[in-house]
Amino acid sequence: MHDLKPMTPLGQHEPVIETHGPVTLTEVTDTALASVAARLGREADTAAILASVLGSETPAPARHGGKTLTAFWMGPDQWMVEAPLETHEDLAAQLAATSEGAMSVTEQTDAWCRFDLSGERLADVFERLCSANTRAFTGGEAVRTAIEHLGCFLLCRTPAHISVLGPRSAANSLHHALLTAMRSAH
Amino acid sequence: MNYSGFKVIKEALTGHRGWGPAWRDAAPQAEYDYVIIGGGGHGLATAYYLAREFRQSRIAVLEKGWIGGGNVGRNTTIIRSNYLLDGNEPFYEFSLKLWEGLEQELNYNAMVSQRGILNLIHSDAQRDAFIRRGNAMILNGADAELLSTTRIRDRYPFLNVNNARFPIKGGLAQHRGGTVRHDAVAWGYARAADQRGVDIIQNCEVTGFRIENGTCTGVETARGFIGAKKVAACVAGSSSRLMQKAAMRLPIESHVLQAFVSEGLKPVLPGVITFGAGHFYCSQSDKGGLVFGGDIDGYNSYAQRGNLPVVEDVCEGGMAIFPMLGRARLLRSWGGIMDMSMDGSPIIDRTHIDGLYFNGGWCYGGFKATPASGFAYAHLLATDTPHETATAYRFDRFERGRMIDEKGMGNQPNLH
Amino acid sequence: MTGSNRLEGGLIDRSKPLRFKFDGIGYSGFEGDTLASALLANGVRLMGRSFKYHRPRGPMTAGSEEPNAIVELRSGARKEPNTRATTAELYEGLTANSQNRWPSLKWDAMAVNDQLSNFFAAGFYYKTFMWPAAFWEKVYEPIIRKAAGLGTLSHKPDPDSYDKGFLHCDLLVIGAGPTGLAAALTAGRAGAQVILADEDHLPGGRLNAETFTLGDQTGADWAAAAMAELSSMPNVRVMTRSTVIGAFDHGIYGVVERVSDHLPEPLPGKPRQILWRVYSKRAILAAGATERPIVFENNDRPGIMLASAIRAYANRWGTTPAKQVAIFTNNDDGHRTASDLVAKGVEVVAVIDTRTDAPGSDLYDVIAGGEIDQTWGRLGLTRIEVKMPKGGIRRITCGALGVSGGWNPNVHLTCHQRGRPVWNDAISAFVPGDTLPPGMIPAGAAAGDFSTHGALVSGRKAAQEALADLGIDAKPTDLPQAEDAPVRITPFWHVTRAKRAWVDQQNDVTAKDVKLAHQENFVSVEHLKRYTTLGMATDQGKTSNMAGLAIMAEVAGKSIPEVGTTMFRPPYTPTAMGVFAGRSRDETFRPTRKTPSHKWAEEQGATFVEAGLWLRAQWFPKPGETHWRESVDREVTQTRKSVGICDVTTLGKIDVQGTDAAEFLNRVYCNGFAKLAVGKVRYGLMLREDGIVMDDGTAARLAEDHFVVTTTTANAVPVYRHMEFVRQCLFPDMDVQLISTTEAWAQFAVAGPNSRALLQKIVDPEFDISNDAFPFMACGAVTVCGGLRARLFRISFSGELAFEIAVPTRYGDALIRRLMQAGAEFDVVPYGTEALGVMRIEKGHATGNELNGTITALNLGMDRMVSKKKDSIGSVLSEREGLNEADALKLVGLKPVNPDHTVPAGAHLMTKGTKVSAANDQGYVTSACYSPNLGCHIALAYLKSGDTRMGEVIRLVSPLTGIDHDVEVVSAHFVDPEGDRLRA
Amino acid sequence: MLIDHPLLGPRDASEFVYKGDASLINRPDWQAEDALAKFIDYGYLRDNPASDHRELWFHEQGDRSWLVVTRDTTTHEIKSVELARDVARREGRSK
Repeated sequence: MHDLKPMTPLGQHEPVIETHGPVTLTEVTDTALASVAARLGREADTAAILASVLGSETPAPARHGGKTLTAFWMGPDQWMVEAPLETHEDLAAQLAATSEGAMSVTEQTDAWCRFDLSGERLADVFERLCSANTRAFTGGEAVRTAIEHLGCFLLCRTPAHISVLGPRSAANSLHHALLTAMRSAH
Repeated sequence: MNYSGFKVIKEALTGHRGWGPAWRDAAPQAEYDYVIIGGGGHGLATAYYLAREFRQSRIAVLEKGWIGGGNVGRNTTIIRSNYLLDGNEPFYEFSLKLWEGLEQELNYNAMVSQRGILNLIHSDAQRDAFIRRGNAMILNGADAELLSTTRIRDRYPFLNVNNARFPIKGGLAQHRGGTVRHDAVAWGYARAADQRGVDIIQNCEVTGFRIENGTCTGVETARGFIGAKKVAACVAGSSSRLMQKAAMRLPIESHVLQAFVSEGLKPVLPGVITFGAGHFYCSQSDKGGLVFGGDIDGYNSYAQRGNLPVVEDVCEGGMAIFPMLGRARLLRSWGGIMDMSMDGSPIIDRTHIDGLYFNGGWCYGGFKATPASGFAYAHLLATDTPHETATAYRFDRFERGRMIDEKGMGNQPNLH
Repeated sequence: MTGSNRLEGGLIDRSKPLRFKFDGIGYSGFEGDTLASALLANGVRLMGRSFKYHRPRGPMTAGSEEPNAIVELRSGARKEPNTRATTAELYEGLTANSQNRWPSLKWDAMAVNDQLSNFFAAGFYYKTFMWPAAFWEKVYEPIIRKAAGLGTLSHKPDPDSYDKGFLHCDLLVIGAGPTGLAAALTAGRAGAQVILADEDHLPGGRLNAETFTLGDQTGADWAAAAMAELSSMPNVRVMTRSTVIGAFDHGIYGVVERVSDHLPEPLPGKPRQILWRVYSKRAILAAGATERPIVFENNDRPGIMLASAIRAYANRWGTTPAKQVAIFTNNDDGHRTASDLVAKGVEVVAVIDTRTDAPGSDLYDVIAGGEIDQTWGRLGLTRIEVKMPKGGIRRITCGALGVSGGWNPNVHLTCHQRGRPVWNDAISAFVPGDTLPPGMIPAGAAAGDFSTHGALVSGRKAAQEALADLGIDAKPTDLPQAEDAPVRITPFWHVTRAKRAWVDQQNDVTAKDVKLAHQENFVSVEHLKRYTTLGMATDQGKTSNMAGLAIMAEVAGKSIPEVGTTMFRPPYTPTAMGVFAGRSRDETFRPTRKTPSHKWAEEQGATFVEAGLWLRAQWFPKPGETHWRESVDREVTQTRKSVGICDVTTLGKIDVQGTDAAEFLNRVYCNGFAKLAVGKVRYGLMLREDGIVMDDGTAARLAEDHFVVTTTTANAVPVYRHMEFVRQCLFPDMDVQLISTTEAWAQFAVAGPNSRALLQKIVDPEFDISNDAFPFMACGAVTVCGGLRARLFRISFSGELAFEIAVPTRYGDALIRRLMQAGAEFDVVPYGTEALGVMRIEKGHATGNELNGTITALNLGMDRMVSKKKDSIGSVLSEREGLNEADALKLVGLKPVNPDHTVPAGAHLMTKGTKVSAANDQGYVTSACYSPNLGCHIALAYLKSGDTRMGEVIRLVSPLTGIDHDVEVVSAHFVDPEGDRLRA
Repeated sequence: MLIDHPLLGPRDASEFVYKGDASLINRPDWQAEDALAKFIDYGYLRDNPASDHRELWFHEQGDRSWLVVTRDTTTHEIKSVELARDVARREGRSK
């Protein structure tokens, strides 16, 4: 086992947690990500493999979900799979091993930073950040949109718990934007 | 009637009864030597130079609405000749020289104001590119000066030199650049052309071309057929719509460019500043309004209006370098239709139809070109050869691979 | 202190007195006051000066359409020029100053312009100031500029923050007057998602300014009750202090919420204002109407106001501009003001009604068929002279004159998508036309329905209509009994014999100016506006356009609609530029992207440079180094001598997979990729379809069906977009999948003769990276530091033996530390972008400066890479003659003849012996640096026929920077042209 | 503007990047007799109508789909939105 010490997207060795009013902002670093895209003509196979990985149906456009693992829709015939990093450090390789040539798998774990907002009245915060109609979120939504010039995913786990995935290199900018919106809203 | 300070005083003392129409409302005649389609700045300038410089007569300008109602009346009034490429720089420098003598020539004060234009530099690569440009300007007889950050700070103490996301590392100045009262350009040319016998015919839309055996013999209009030995299209913004009537497809897309003006403020900006990295440029009018703009909206449009994202983008740029602007108010926005060409440069050329000529594709830079465009187009119409500063503005440059692409964006009009 | 003109009643809170200052003098008002109402209550009518003639001006209105009473609000960095006193809410300690006057508001030296106004008629400046030509910039213009303008900017950064946001609704109701409230109640009760926005802090619109009742309640009480109900509905969002500034495409509205403008300063963390982008399915325009003035002699004195404004000041703010008030009207609404004032105990000295059949009154004197002939009062109205219907003049002493010329529906937002309003004779006004923004329904006074009853019914009906479109059935709301007076108006626009009568009061456009414009053939409404500046004031013509049109119609012998309508454009009211920028300012103007080694580089004291959005280490100064060149030279020298490390994470990385991946790369690169072996990397040149170079980079084949493509830092996004275009639009049935992996991997270049030795200490021993096992252009997956997955590429930008090693980004920081530690024995150096640049110039590698969007493969000397045996983007159009000139520019190297000289980028090249001119231009320098290896400056340049001119001495000129000396044309490969080092 | 994405519903146009006329899908055959002339026409000449215009938009801040949007350039009214890939296949680019 290597002894290299990982750094969080915000440049720390421990995730950053901040609370303002009813909302808590948590940097999340314990999730592995891998994208899965169906090969041409293998769309059904890919959906089936993914369904078995997730233990549930493959998420429809703009949705996320899953039981054993979770995934969200990224684009036509393309999904991002989420898994606990501790057990799935090399998620992409694990998925590729099951792909039977039906799908292209790409490691995405460190392509993204992730901030979870939890608490009450999250829509008051998100309406200051992006055009997604977060007030209508009920859980299971996955929307890719722009936040302060950054392309981000919004994953609504429950209306009181929404994850934001943004480009890792801009984690500080995204974090600043989220905090500013929290202070403005509450 | 000659305009002068003396005349203004005399009229003031006698109740302003002596001022006549700035131009006649002419009725169309059956035939002209030259019919110019489009009563904008370029069309009126073309008519003026045809009559004055090339001693031509029997000239009509046909305007579908009111003269000066198109892009000459809806731009940010900037004049400059800070171009890079050989195909462009001599032409725009020629234009700047014409601006410098324009008011005396036209006997009309268009407020040609050479308070300078400054392009800000934010990176070493940009400095290299601006040095190349400044050298090209000087080699072509224009003026250019490289300014240090210190000089810029002295001149514009309120600029956010250090704190902006893209620090200011210098600037390329052209001191002869500046602004002109845009409407006055159309009116001044109209008045001067009218005095030389040009018929300016408003509310006369061209509905078609009469083309017989490959030769254009005149135009169908809302006010009947008008014959012409030479028909000169000059309707940038509507070029494709017009030339479609002659079954021509053009290397042009129409895009909307928004521009903005603030409420009147006491003088704060002496000249024009452009902040390329932030899509923002700004000057201050003599009335006190900050006149500013940025990128085109970026999609094909004839609607003469834009949308919020670009307004926001432009103001973000403004706030980044002038953080005091937060408390100035945006008073009015407007939109013009730009003939965005495939290489960002214009066309002044004959068409494949005898007797039919074309001037268009000015992108968002047509205003500063007004005098030279009129002059060069008149030259082409009168002599059937291109003016020496406009030889590159040909239709066939795309098939020949001789694009004039200042920005290096290729054949995607919305990126120029 | 209670102001001298304070009346009883009103919606102000007399238990909360507030102190404020205007022009340095202290006053007091009450919570609920505006600056204008509080000043009027204190007997102050003079609040400003006009633009051109510096005439004294007081408030004309009681709302956002105010053209006259504009002031500089606040002080210091928060100074806010041109603020309407009529909408500025009073707060404790408010300070305001008058503007556009010197030395004082009462004694303004520039008022001399007024005496000279005959010389300053419309368009006078177009006719003079032309001689001598040089005087314009030096003499005339500076005087004009100094005299012009209104308020002054602070010249300090705006200290407040701004926000942006996005809201979604079924129905946006614009305006919370009776129409808007009825609409919102109807839609809210039906369960629709409703946003109700009003520019005032107190919803109710005119209901707060009127005395009539709705059912058994006052208008204000009914509005408050309606608001209470709406506020309790979870599906309704009520937004006060929120102006709908524009109607944009597809039901999107811009709404500016003034969160903190009524406070001394914003609360911590809160913005001053928020720009909301509202996505609505339907919108009801319930923006009401604005009263318009009548134009007559000297109609601009402080104290001469719109009658409805005087009524509003009396009823809502409990104040009056004067104790004796006269009214001038052409319609019944003027009488309403008179009777309300009488009820408040204000003396109404006369109602001058231009109609000969004016209704009589026993409360006040009515002069039917009368006209105002003249007014008096230097800094405020003292007297009017009325031309009596049967002849003769009657002088009337009064301190205020309420003018009522009829009402204009607020159609502005209906015009934002180029809709044109239409004329309605019944109310003598323009009403919304039928080319409305899709989804917008005008209602109430905005649609020309002027009675309160009409407004309520119209609002309800509009809501039902809008919701029916969305499939929501809205039950009719019970509405109270309300006033339902008919509009009785006889159009009267101006007193024709007036000599100096103001049409646009802020810009000093007079009726005579309109006539002069006509005389000079500026007849169309657009010409009129531009020639006279009519309607270009900060009220955007709200108080002036109609009269201007009417006068032009009269002199042109046309009807008003024949003359035309002016276009209304966003924003509805002038809007702070800061709010359009939102949070994107200063350091957060654009996001900052940081490399994985950023923190480590900071610890090393690195200097950073912006590369697009990225911050990259530019160089790493060592103690004692005083000039950047010392650091850079050391980094270059040490790398070439031993080993250096550079963070190259910023290069774009695109994962390309699929059975057609190789064929796909064949299409996007001009050179071939089909035969590239697994485990190998190849340089690729990407053209645009027009044959010009788009980007270059490498493609590494990790598996038969898997490549990783790199792009330049600047082009990562456009290249990905382009590849998706090729994939989805041009070859939709190729089996290829793309995804960006730029951020997933931290990538470091390890370059120099000792790079392998260093990496052998890092890469786990089971991976053989010897020259035989892992030759130049090899690639593969490895593990490092005892098992961390990594990718290793044997590629070189520096020209040295070099590798690029990539690990998951979170380990980038640890890896650079480990590499530096492991490299200590080799005296490893980190190097920044400057040293990177020096080494690539020494090696002749093109980058952004060379790939400037006008360059072909031929210019780069890579024309043979453009395969003609396959279809690739750009290959056909690169055959055009202009892209294949005999004397085409070629990439060359340059060395100064005198080794002390520089070879600066941006300089142009001339053949020796020719004149320095554009005609003789032979090319230009793209990149330059000092080469510590060659001991002199070197450069890359494009030179005509450069490849055949090696050894030629040419002239390098940069007149801009004062350089003119000789340079020698050499190969662009200054260092190791044979490439022995990188294969070592 | 709002673009009604066929998979995602209405999305703000600011999430998209515009390219131009959807005729750019119809890239000429590089081996055709008159390939150069056809590529010049393809690359440079546009109908540029003041009416319905078929155009390409890339959902850069979204699902990375290229879309063909039919939009009236005089009113900005959007008449239809399709995945460009479907259009390309329908127009015979599958070979």
